[in-house]
Amino acid sequence: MITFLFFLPFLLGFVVIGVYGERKIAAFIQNRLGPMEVGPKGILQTIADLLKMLQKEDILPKAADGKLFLAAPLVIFAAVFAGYAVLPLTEGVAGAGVAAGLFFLLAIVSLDVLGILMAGWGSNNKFALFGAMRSVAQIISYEVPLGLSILGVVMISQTLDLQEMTINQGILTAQPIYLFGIKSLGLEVGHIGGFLSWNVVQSPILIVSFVIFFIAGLAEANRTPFDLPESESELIGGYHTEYSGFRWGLFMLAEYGMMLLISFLGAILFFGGWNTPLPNIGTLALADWTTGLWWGGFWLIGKAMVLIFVMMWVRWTYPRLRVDQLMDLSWKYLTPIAVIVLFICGVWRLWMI
Amino acid sequence: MRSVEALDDMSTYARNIGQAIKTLSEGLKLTFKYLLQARKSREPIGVEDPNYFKKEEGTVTLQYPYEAIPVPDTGRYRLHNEIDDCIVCDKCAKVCPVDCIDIEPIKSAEEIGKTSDGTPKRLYAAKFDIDMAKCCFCGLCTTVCPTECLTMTKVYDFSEYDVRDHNYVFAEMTPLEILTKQKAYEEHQAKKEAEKAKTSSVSKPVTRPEAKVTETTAPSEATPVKPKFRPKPMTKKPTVSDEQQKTGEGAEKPVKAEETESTSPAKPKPKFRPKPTIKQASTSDEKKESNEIPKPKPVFKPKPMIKRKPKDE
Amino acid sequence: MIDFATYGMYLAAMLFCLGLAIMIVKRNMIFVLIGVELILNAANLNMVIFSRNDPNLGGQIFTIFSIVIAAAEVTVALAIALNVYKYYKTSDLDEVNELKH
Amino acid sequence: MTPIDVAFFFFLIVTGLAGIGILLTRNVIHAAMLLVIVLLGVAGLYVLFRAEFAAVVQVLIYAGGIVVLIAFGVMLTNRPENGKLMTGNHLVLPALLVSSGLFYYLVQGIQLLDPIATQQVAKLPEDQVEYIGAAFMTDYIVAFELIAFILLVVLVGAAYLAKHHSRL
Repeated sequence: MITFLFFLPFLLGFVVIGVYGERKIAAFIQNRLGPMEVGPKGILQTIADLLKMLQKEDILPKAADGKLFLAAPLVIFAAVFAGYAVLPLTEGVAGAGVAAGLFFLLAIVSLDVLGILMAGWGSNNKFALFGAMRSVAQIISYEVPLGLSILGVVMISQTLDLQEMTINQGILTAQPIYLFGIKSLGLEVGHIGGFLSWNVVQSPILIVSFVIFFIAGLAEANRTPFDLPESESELIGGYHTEYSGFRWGLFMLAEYGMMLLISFLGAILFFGGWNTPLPNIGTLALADWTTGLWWGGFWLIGKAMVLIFVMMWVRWTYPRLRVDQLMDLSWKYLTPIAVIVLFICGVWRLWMI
Repeated sequence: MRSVEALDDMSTYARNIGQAIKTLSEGLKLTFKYLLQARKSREPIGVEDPNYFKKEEGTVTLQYPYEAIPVPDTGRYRLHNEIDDCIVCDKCAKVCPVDCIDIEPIKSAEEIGKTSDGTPKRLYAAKFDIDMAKCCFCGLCTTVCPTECLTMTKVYDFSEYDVRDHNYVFAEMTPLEILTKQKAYEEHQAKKEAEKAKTSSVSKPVTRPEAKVTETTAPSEATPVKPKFRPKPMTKKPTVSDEQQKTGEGAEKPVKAEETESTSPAKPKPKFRPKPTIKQASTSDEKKESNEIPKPKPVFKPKPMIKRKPKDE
Repeated sequence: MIDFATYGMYLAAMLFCLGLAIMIVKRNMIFVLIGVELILNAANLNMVIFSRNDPNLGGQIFTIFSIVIAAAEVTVALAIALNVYKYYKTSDLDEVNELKH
Repeated sequence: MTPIDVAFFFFLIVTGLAGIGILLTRNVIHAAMLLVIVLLGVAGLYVLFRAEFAAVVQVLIYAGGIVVLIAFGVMLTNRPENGKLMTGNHLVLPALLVSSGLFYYLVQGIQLLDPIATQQVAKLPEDQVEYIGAAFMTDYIVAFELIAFILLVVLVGAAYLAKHHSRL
């Protein structure tokens, strides 16, 4: 409940800032200035856009399947937002304490495929339908490497509960943490904490896992270079071609919500969640000082924002993939590598730790 | 054999992955470089500046309305007509390849004034419109202008909300003035006719040219086709343009010229830039010619003149 | 204390009968598939209800097995439906009555 | 009524209504979407019957996977008539007779059960996920491996069936 009360306003605020940040980053990468007119340095641009969007008419195309068309944005947003229910926000503050939290997250997020399908079909528009079909094929395909890469983390940390997983990556853990996860080195870093106890450092093979996770996450969130469901140049906007006003805004909200969710999840699974990156060095107990209720939230959101920045950076760097390249990447490259990494993770868990 | 192929496939597979990682990271590095360069920004320096082409990094956009690259002094953008210097010769309208200049002259009985370079004015400009929406900025009109009253100015930003606002009106006569001028000329003609009728027995060489003149008044200087072609409201006032204000004020000369009957729109007198009076002699010569030529062949009157003039220059 | 289990079993019975009715009534292949899913769900619901009384969670485990099998079954059924449609150009089961190839 | 009771009856009613909706609708896509509601409702009931793991599996595989497959199947195997996918009904009376008769006997059967026995809740394992995982690898290893094998066969078989063939 706490996370619900926190995440809904946070998500709305994030979308406002995120859109502004995205436009600014895009502009800077392209040697432009970006929005500059509304407010100092254009800070209020997104709010102005939002106000404009809310005033727009909610158009229902005549040939559309009314029920599906109207329900689709809500389904998508609800599916994405439900994923936030299990995220641990900070020390002692977590959403629903489901034992299978991570599993639940994957399951509930996969529901937004249905919303997309409803939107595409309900619009009764070939572009929308194409976009929806592409999007569904893409999301289902990338769920495989995503799940496999997460499974590696689950194997290493031996739990599906995200809060427990986070605790095991910091100084609050009860388990011994060895440097690079190699027991034979004999270096116990559990009390040092900081970045040394993060999952990517605990078992360095997870870096590969993280890359796969990140790529698959981009595809799940329909972000460039995997934004071919809504590719403006060919499909006019894909499954949200026919939407306007607030419902279109819900699509945007869901997209940014998905981005944020993937970023949070990446931070929690691989980069220690709300744990501080600063280690205890002798008497300089940085990790102890920077661990706490408020620090936790700060670190988690900070890490998520860094990942969001990387997503935007990637978006303005790479061109969009073609459909066959997209499928090749998922099935021929990411999935086999994810399987191999999963196997190595199992071996690592058995013999090293 | 097959195993070799499989090995080959595997090596291409691995090479693909390696290449992907390499190229992707290179792309990210490149864009990150640009992201960092965004701290620098281009300054609004003009093309004369020696550093103009040296600025290669940082944001290239300027916040236009607030900062702008200075226009070179030789910039030729919006047309401006100094109506007080205009002798309404119609050359510009004839030479214009896109027909963006629309002139409607009214003849006057006598010389109505002089331009700043001394050329006598014999025509009132009832209408002198330049449609900048059509203008192709070729500059031909400015080269043919005998009194150099038509120039291209440095003003380059003249966007409007309505395309009709691109029609710049330079003539400054009120409809009433136009009517009175027309009437005055008709009366003058009528008087002449009357005189002619009185002295009908007088030798022909005298009457001939005058009869010609009466005929030519109606299709005065080949313009009558145009007003039909483009019926623009003549009283249209373009929004805020300094040119317009100038021309609006410049009602001085016509007023002087028409002391006899004008209703004198007593407006504040503007100060005129002294016009270069370089080609005074040649233009006045041509002016005389133009007055003489109508006698043999009035309909095509200005044509030979236009052709000749560029050659003169 | 409301008797959850009995209500749940009523619902399971209802889903089962609905699934059966859908399978009989509808002519579309996909509809029949949906009916099958409903029947499977009814069975799963019953298993989960009774698994509450089983400390070994046998019901739950078999529910999971059954769900996975259902996924496999739907996949194959859809592949067949796709082929039938390709051959007969219809998804109406009543029109698919020739065994000839 | 505790909040749990409210949730229980909410799921119960929503599931039942959506199920009836599937029977009544003639639009295949609507039926697929109503099926999602049924499946989510059943998943909610699983949670209330303390089977969280089964609920998550239900959402992941059924709602996220099977229904999408079905929707894809609908789009690939049906020709829309004036924009809607409609399908006819037949044998309405026999179907109603059979199913309502069956329902009657099932309800009779359920009423025969000892209500107290069904309410007794056994002490379930603390960490169900861990317990189920261990059970898969010990007691149910044969079934588990069989499932894995079946999935593989199905994967290959479905891909083969759906491939473009001039003849099967």
